[in-house]
Amino acid sequence: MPVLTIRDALNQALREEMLRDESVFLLGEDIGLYDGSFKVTRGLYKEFGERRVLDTPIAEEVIVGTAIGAAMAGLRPVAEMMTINFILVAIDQVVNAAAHIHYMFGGGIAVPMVIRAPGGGGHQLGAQHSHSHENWFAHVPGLKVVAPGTPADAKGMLKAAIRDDNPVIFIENEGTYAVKGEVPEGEHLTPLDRNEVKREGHDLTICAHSRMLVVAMDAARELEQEGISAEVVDMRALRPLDMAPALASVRKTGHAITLEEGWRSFGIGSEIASRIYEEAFDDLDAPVARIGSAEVPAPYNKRLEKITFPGKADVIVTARALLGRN
Amino acid sequence: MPVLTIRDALNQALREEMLRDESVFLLGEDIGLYDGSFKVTRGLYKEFGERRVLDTPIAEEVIVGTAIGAAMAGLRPVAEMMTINFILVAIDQVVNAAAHIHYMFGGGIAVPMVIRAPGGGGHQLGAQHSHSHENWFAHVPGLKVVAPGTPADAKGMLKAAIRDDNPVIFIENEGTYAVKGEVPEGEHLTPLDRNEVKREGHDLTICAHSRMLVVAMDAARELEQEGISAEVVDMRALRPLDMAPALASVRKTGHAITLEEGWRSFGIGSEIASRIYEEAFDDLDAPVARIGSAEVPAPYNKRLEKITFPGKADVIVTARALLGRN
Amino acid sequence: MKLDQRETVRRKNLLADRETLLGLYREMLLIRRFEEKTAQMYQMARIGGFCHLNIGEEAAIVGTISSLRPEDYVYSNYREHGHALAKGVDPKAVMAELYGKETGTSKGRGGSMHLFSAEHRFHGGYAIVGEALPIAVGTGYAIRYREKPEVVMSIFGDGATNIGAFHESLNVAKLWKLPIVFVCINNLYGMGTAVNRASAVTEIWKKACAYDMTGERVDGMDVLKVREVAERLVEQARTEHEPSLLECVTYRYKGHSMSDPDTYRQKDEIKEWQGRDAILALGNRLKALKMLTDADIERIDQEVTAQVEEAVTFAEESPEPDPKDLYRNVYVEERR
Amino acid sequence: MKLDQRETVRRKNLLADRETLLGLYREMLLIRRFEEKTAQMYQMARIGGFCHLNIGEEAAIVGTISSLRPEDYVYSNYREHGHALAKGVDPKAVMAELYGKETGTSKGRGGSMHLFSAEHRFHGGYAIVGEALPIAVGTGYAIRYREKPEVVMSIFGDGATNIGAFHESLNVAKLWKLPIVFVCINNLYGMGTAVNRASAVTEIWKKACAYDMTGERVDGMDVLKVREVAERLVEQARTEHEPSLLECVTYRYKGHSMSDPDTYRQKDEIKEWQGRDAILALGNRLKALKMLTDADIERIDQEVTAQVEEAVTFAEESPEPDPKDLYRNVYVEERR
Ligand SMILES: Cc1ncc(C[n+]2csc(CCOP(=O)(O)OP(=O)(O)O)c2C)c(N)n1
Ligand SMILES: Cc1ncc(C[n+]2csc(CCOP(=O)(O)OP(=O)(O)O)c2C)c(N)n1
Ligand SMILES: [Mg+2]
Ligand SMILES: [Mg+2]
Repeated sequence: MPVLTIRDALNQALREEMLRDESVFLLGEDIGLYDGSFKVTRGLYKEFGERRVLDTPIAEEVIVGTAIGAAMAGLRPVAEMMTINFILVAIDQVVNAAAHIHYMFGGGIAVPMVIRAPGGGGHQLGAQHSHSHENWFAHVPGLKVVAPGTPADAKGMLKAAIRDDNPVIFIENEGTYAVKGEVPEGEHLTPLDRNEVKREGHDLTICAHSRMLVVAMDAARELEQEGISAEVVDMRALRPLDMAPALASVRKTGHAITLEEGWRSFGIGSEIASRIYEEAFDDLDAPVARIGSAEVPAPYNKRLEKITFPGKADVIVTARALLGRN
Repeated sequence: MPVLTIRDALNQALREEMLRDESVFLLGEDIGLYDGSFKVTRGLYKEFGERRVLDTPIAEEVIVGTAIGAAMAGLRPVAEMMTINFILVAIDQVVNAAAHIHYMFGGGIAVPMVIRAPGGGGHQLGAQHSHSHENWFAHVPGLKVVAPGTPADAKGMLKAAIRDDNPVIFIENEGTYAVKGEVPEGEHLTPLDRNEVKREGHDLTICAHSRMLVVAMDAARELEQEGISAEVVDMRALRPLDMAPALASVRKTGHAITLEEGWRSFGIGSEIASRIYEEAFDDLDAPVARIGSAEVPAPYNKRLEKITFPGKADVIVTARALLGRN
Repeated sequence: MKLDQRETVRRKNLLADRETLLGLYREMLLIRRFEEKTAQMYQMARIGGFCHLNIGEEAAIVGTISSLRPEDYVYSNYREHGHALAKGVDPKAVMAELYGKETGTSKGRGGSMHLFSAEHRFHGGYAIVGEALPIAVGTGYAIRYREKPEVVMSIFGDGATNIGAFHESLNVAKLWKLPIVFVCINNLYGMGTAVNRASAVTEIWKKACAYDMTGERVDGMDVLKVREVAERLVEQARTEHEPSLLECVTYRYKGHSMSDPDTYRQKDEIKEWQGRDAILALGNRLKALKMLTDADIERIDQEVTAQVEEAVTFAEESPEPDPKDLYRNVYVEERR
Repeated sequence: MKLDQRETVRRKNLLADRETLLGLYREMLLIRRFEEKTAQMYQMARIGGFCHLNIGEEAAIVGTISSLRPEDYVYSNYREHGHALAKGVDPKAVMAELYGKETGTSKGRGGSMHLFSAEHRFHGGYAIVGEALPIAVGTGYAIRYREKPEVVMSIFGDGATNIGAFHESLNVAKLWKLPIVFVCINNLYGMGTAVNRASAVTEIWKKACAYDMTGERVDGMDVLKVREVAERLVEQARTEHEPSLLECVTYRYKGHSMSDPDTYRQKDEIKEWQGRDAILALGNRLKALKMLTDADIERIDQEVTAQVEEAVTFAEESPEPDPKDLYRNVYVEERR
């Protein structure tokens, strides 16, 4: 199987879907002539032209709105937010419109669209460019929310998202675009509502998504060397939140860590942990350990930033503590 | 002590603070000449004039931005969102600006402001006018978030919020404006970071805020009659989240319910429950029961709406089940 | 005759075209009677939530929407009962929606602020001010994408022209040459706030200058004038892909919503506008032109009133949504 | 002499006022040298994150900001190193911030995009396009509230004029008569997108028409012209509370940010603008006026370069923030 970066896997997914279905088009800031801020759309403007790769002004409300209105007229728009931080100026369109239209109009119309957006911190971009808020979207009925962490899933889920008839928030991460892995060629579709074990283990369960999946895998490899066998569950499907693999895993290991890049309080981990307690209370040997970022607006300074976002070391320390192996 | 509605308690708080401190001013849509959509600002335009009670266009970004910029120049603005739903078009100002400015500018400036906004559903207002998203705000470092449920707290917390040097999201609820209770006169301040037991009991703990506090109190009274003694903890302080009274209560009762008006997944209850598990794991006799609204965009139809939002009956049924008394 | 020629002829001969004139009259009266009944049913608590009436604005609504073809789209706001009716949505389905019934335009899930009909390309009422403009843009883009001879009409209030989404939308509509007519129903107030207390420029049409876009202002109490200008702008959108901003100056006789005490307007002002009532005016004009008699007027009123009664009966008798269906349509179930 | 008279005289005699002219020259050169050094230090990884330079835009920056008084406010965006310097912020503190040091303007927490100085009323760099405009409005409101003779300058790019916050802000600034000068640094591109691919109206000053506001366009490569117009508009804001929109047409010689490959612009275009370099032009002009010699130019350059070197040394030697302070300043601790 070819080995691709996540960046190229996404590019491939976009291209294949555009070739397959003439109703698919892309829109966003500098995705065309400029080839995309992070080059995910590289080459597509040249290949498909400006009708299907639409450069927009800096006007996120109109980017999301255009996607909604085009979807309501039968197209399948894929909007890019240059980074997910900018979706904050368009969040009404996402939540009050895209997410609710199908329901509030009695099922009379569908809004098949995707919003792609890289989130995450760790690049010294400071308080306004380092947060993701995927928990906000995961809270909203009507949205599907996914956050893959491998090239194969990036491709398979983006293709599936484009074909889905619902608005899908597709969360990428600047820090994973260069991550490499095998990617099936051609028709490779990954369900949007299925989480899965990415690494087997029996001592504890680590639940993570997006870039934190990569961190969890790293940590698990290192834990192995000290005799701790960690199972890693990829929580790529955040809404609908598929808990089955995590629950099965916890029933086996009795210990769980949730790991996310965002702030801990009211985060992704609080929901995952609550569900674990609710559905596997008696299997738990200790409370679930939740790891998230320090609850500060991301600082620019490199050292401070480093201790703000969770990393491999945090997972390892937490794992040891959880298993009483300090 | 005088008995006031929450509406009047809020009005009194605004008026007293405006009299006390000339730097306090109000702004929002139809808060002045119109006396406020829900009449919370009634009479203040007449008394203080348009300089201090500023009617704005329908332009929420500029409402929140004006509050921020005025605060940065030394004033103490109190902005009203006609309903909290409209804050979605201004959420970048709230999160990326108001919440982060103090930190990202190295502490060089403060943003002492309040955003008041009624949230909540149950008035057949449909998908775009019935949600509150307080969990979103409670997730964000730099914001303080409060949601009182009694007239005394409404007054005391609003006064404290106005005097606080940080941006405070002050969540009201259309469904509680008419709720009556005793309100201390004059200088009555309620800390923004202190939750408290509003009703004592020993069989189970109900954690609730805003309108759900009223529902919880009702439910507790009814449970009493069937021999179930419920302790009700008011979670009015959502960020910083004061867990002490809830934890103390759960240590005593061994059973907990979280009750919120918003959607359950990734909601307020998931954080509260997670914290209870983490800090009172061994005291819990059963998993925490989380009650929230049905995960649908609020429907208009009255019957559907009624089963969408949680009510007294849900609390009672859940309490019985939790204690094995069905 | 080619399509566009037919259009031109129709426009030129509007005053000679009895059928069209009577159609406009009937349509306006239907909205008036429908809204009067709505108010009554709201007071009887058959209708809930927020409820915003179109009474007084009938000429602006009918003049603009009647210039569209069935395949053209309308995007509207929460004050849209009349907009839906004018676009051809069945009064029965509209009233049933206000009642929250399963037979309503939105299966009772939307209510007064969220009417919808895919069939009539009435693409919905939205309750967040300005929210529907960017969405209308997207439908405009889809029309160009598919090279269809269709038009989008985006309808909103004066108050909505001060919010960011208005600006973003008009800019790209012009930039991308989208077939959109932006219609501002300027009823002089956004809730309790008069235009001059909310907008630096009180003549809304002038805001088009910032996008190098056609802007026009028309007397929104004269359905024929509205229709004339609207036809021209719709044509311009359809054939030249030139968007425009059309301001219809009008007045709502009632409060902002059913719960508005309406203390911010002078009684005289309301009276004055009622004195220019568009329905009465057109009736008189058609009588003067001998196209209509008092008896006709009486008959049309009876027919329209019967239609409204029928809508109420239908709504009354329609079933409520089944609680079992609460979770239906949160997501689209089938893959295409 | 009364204040406003003094202002008028100063304005009239700008070309005779050697001290001011040399000040403008020095200020522009400081920004140029500072930014060149910034680029170098970024490449050496002393500076991280996103980094946007002002090289090429010095005349627009200095011409506008120099027309302010110390008590006036500036709100800016992420391309603001030069804006902070022009407002009087110490180059040492600016460079230290780029280095992320505790001695930086924002204690190293903000970085390149979030410079700040309360003392200089440089009210910050904001990294969300358009975000600072509504905030500038608030400070304008506070000035009127307190009846202070102060002005706010709100600075943003051409790309920012297409976002909703721009529209909302200009509308209320005019409506409430706020003392704000909105300065658009039109460098012809928003990232890789040329103005005509983003904005229906490519002459940004024209957008003022939608608010019945003064709009002006000036050659942003001529610091004296910029200064002249800016002074007038600042005066108008201060004394008449009339806001305005000033477009300075200029060019960034470098890419959008340090990581921009800059493939979307023609080499010739860049060359052409560099040929109109504002610093060189003012130097030549002052030489022609016999106000400056080549030796002076050399000397000023040395002084400015030394200042920049000193800033770098300061930044290099300054301490990093203490990790123990990570949670400091999330909230304001003391009650007043
Ligand atoms: C973003 C937003 N802010 C506030 C409101 C509350 N609101 C609903 S209608 C309205 C007035 C709108 O006035 P206008 O646009 O003139 O339309 P009209 O009601 O007069 O037809 C307001 C303030 C809202 N729905 N959305
Ligand atoms: C709301 C928002 N959308 C997108 C971005 C990403 N972005 C940062 S700068 C920029 C270009 C801005 O162009 P312009 O306003 O002309 O200013 P310039 O950089 O040319 O000085 C973009 C798209 C952002 N920061 N904020
Ligand atoms: Mg209006
Ligand atoms: Mg630019």
